Amino acid sequence: MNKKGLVIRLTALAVVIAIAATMMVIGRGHTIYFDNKTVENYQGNEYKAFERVVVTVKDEEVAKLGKRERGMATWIGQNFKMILEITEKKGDEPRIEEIELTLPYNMDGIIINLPAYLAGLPEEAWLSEFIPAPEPEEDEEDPTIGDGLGLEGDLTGDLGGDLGGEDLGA
Amino acid sequence: MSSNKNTPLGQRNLESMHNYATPLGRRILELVRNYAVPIMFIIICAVCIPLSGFSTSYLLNEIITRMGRNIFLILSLLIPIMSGMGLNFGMTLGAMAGQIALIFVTDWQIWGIPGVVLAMILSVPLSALLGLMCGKLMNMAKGREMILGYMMNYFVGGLYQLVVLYFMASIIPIKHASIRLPRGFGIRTTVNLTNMRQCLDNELAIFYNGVKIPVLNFIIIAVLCLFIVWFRRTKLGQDMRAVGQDMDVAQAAGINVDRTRIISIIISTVFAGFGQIIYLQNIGNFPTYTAHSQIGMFCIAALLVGGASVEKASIGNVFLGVILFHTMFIVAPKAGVAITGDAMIGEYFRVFVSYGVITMALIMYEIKKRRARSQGGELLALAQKEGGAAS
Amino acid sequence: MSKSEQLQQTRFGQLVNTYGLPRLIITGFLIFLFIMAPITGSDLATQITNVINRFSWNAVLVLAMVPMIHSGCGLNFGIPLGVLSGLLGGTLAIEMGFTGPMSFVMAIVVSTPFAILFGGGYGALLNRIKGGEMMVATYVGFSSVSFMCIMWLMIPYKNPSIVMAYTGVGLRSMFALDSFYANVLSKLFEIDLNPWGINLVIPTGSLLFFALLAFLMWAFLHTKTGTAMTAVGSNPTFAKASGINVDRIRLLSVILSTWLGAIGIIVYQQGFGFVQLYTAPQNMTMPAVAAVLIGGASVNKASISNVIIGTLLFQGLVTMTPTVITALIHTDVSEVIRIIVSNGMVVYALTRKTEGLK
Amino acid sequence: MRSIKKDFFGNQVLTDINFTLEAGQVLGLCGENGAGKSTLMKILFGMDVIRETGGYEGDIIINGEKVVFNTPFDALKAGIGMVHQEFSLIPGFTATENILLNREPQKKNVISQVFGERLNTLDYKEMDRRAAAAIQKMGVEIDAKMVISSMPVGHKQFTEIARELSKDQLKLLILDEPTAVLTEKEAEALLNSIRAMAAQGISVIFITHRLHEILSVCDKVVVMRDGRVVRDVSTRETSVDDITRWMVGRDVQSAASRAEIKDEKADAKTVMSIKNLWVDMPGETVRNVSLDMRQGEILGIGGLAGQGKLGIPNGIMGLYEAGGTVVFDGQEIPLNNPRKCLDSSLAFVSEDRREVGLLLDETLEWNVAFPAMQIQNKFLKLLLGGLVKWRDEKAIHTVTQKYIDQLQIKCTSSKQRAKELSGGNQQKVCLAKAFALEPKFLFVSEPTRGIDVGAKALVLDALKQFNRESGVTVVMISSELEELRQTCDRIAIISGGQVSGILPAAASSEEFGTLMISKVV
Repeated sequence: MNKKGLVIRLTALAVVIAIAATMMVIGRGHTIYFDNKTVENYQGNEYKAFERVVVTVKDEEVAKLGKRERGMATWIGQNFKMILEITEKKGDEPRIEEIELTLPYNMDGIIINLPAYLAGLPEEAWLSEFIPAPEPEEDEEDPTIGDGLGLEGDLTGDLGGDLGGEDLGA
Repeated sequence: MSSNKNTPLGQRNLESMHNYATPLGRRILELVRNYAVPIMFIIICAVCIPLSGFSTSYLLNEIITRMGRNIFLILSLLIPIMSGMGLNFGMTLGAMAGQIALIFVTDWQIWGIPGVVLAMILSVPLSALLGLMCGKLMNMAKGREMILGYMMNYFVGGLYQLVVLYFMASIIPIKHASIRLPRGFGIRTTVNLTNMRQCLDNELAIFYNGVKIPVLNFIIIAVLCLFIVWFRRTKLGQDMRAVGQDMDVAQAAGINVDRTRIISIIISTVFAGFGQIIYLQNIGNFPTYTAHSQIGMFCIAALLVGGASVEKASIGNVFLGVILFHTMFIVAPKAGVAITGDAMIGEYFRVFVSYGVITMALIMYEIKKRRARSQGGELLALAQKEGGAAS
Repeated sequence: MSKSEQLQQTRFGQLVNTYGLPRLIITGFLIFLFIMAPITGSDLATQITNVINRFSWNAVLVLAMVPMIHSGCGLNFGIPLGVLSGLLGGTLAIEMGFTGPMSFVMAIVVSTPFAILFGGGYGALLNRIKGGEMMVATYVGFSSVSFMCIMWLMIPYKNPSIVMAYTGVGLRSMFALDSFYANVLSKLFEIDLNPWGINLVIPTGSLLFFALLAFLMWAFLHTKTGTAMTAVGSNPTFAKASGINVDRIRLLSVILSTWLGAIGIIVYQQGFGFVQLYTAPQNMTMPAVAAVLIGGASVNKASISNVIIGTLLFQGLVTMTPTVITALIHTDVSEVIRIIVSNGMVVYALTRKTEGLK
Repeated sequence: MRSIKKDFFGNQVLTDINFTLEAGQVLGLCGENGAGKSTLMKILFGMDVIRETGGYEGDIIINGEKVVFNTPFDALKAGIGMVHQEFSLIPGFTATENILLNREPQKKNVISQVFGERLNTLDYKEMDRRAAAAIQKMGVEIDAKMVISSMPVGHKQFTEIARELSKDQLKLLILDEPTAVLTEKEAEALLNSIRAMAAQGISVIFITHRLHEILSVCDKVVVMRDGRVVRDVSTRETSVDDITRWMVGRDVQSAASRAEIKDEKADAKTVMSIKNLWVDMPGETVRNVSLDMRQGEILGIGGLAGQGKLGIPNGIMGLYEAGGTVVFDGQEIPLNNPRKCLDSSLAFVSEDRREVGLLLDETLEWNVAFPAMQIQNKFLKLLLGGLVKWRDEKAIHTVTQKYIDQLQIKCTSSKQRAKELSGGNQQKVCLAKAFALEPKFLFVSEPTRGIDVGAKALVLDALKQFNRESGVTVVMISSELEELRQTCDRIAIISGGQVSGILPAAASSEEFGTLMISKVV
């Protein structure tokens, strides 16, 4: 192979890898939870929950939060944008805030405490990771594997599948 | 003996063949014989559609969705047919590679179209490797490519299970517990693709009278069709056609037959991987250990229904096949209920028909191969009779 | 060409060639399992009982491979046809009201005409597609199984112990044979060493039955027709030039294979104790094909000893790995090993060059 | 191109061949089958077979340089092109695509830059241009857009030639019996194009059995026989008769002894009579053959390869599709049914030992006894009142041992597998198989093909002895005329799929030679 060809190929490979890397960044999905909860004691201060917050992500209203409520949205990428419609106290005119923030790459579920965030507190105060409660142990999930020689699968339903393991070993 | 005795056999062949070809009745017969399978399917569909009682828009919607998700997979079968390796039952290998890529992408939480693109890129090295292996083995079993590819499915299927069920999350790192089996390693029986579900289908989708047209899917398919058309005009495509028609001649002309055949299988496997990813993003989840197992069968049946044969298939066959096969598939259970009152019979019927079609196609292919061989004698007898009459 | 190849082979290569590398590995693995069995705490006698039991269930099905391989029809991927005849025979015998050992005999009797019919049609088909048998056979198997799926629902069976409980129409996907022919062979002359403290049970009847069939097969291969069958498989052109009606011999071999398949499934059911219908016949193909190949058969050569060795090795592998390997690494990989071994064996056999087979 | 010179020893197929060919010359090469023409050309073209069988001795000198071709591609590079007897064309491709097969002009594109040159697109315009140029160079009109499979045979041949001509570096073109498949008109066109090529400075080696073609187009003619060049003369100084004589002319003495007996059997009754036989055997087509065989004689059937002599026994014995009538011993034998032939006590030793003649994977015992067992129920023990026909291993062993001794088959035991024997011994096993049938009539096809001299004599003697002692009529088919003349009473010559004449073994070589090429197609 000549040198030029090699260079072209390496470049092409690099481009593909670059695309893959880009995809990994821009395609990273996050689930974001919004808490409208009072932060009771952050460095001695208290930040009260709002009366009502309406969260809009990508032109879609994803949550209407009263006090002590939590909303959820999904977002692809790290530059998160949302529009909040905040009613601070009962009877107040709602104010609208546009918010942009950078999400941490390695966190799947992110909880944002809105009162703390809007008060301009440091990140550790309003951001925490959502750790799903361990799912109730299902019955030992037995991957019904056959060698697929049968007609099983989505073709015939489970008629052939209720035979237990015996037929597989046979 | 008169001098016409000296005319070579071949030329006589040609003359007598012309004689056969002319009458219109014969030509229609020939047409029916060549397109027996599609015609049969059109009849089945024509009978079953009214019986099933589905609305036109429902049917159209279903068919278009299925076209969008299946055609890419079926197109991956074309190149090995071109290079004379028959129906690539080994396309399942690509499907497995695609699934492994999807498992990783799901674990890394890459969503939406970027997730699909990344899965495709990840699947390439795996598909290529499996394709290489399959191609090499097929070169060792020339003339038995199909049964070998078919057995490779199950063999590699075993390896796939070994990797996914035992190595993943024990040797190969898997972060998220949600896709692991409760016992701590191995992947759950179903992998959820909620976050990339129909992301291709929905992008640029057009709704028309309640029928959703997944434009991006069709654009991708169109690109692949163009690629295949273009590919036929490349040196490699030309070599593959040559190899497909006569390996010995191609070898004598200096074409590296084995290599060409391997490349053709690799291309097919890689496309099958892409196809499987497109297919699964549409469905939105997949049964980890069985999603690939029936794919080859469906795709091959659909291709054959479209009028393709073991040695000849075109893009037109693919489209026609998908439409007919899936129409049958959608309406058969309901029609079955309407006819027999038992839902299972319709289910079994469509399975029977898909297998039946492949069986028929294989039988016709083999019989045709043999018939070509025995034609020489008839012509010779004819030649002598004519020669005798003339002298 | 083959001459120069032979010259290149080393002695080790020759050993590998005659015995086959995969077979060598499998044998080694099985020996390893037997050695490991006591160490991991499982009782060797129980293991041996299991292996023998499995052998007695499956051996006849594996034997059904032999006639078709002999006549050059390749590996019988169409064995489901035989299995279907056996299922028809079994269910019809029960439907007719036979019970106990009589139902076993009647199952074989009733399945015979079906086997001849199916085998005959199948054989005639295979004669028209010489060279492409295996692929077509596979799909003939699939088609016929799915066709019979419809039939199991449509044939008006009445016997309440086999039809679906709630509707009364169509057969159950699985039913027990306790009052019919379950264990009629294996309980015959059974040798049970449990009273002496060894957990070893030998199903003598089943083994004798297999021995009888194997002997008949061996004897058949020594008759004039059997000789012709071997010759057809070895070199069809030679056979044709020697005045053999190649098509007829092949047809005969297919019918024989199908019939043995029918008996095979009935024997299997009597050991297993249940009848499985619908898609289950499809699962009988690979174990049988793989077993005969592991036994050392090739695509066009197979002997009775291949059948016995192969079934022992394969069933040994299938029964021993779950207990021994699970005990060793605390993971049950037996299923996957079985799939890889059986299919890998077929792939290996297909890629080997076969002389004489055109 | 100055002097091509070559010595070849090996297994003495070619001995001391020397000839030269100048640029723009046309050289006619002729000789009987087995004279060594093909081997010579294979050497010149660097075919794999030569290297695999131990190479050759001597030198090939092109343009004053010694060259060694290890593969045909080397030869192609050096400017040698060859048109083989068998077509080497892709049936589904057009003439253009075939002419430029694997040498297509290409255009680069973006994708090929990345994935390599094989993804270059084909330059169809340039392809058309080059193909047209090659066709024009040849001087014969063929449709470049036509698909090969729908072309008449002649045009396929021209496509092959055009393919060679499209190679720019072509200096020497070898044509191996190119006119064999052509009509007279096409052949004439081909000869014209050969002249045209020569005029453009391309040298041509032209191999043919049609001698008048050589005379009309060649500058000089080389006649080969038994691996030697017997004549190398200018065409102006020779004639068809001369060439024929050189081709077959050899020692006539040896045949004389046999010839004396022939008259005794002249009035023996006809045992088999063949009428209007056709056989569709690829490469050995038989057309309308009628032939009578007399009781107890040895009839030879000779002729050039591909003329149909092998088709006769294969057709009668039902191995290839055939038609016509064959009457044996007053009974008509149905064709296409090997069993009926064997039942009427005919036997056949095929020329194709490995494919037809032997069960390579089985023991000698099986090979010898099998047909007799199947056809005549020999070597069987009847058990259960004849219900079971059991193979009698002992009887089989005895009879095999008998033939091993009688024919001096070299083997370790009668249980040895047939594929482990040498060619000569395999041939003897085939004979033993036929003898074990105790036939009344025996076809022996190419009994000495591919076996060494000692074995040859043994095989022929065994045949003669079998004929004399058992009174069996033997029909022996062979391409070696000399062998036929030593063994047979009468010799029928097949040419163009038909009997061109029957001569006594003592007839002169010229007579045979004339008959051999009389109807060559």
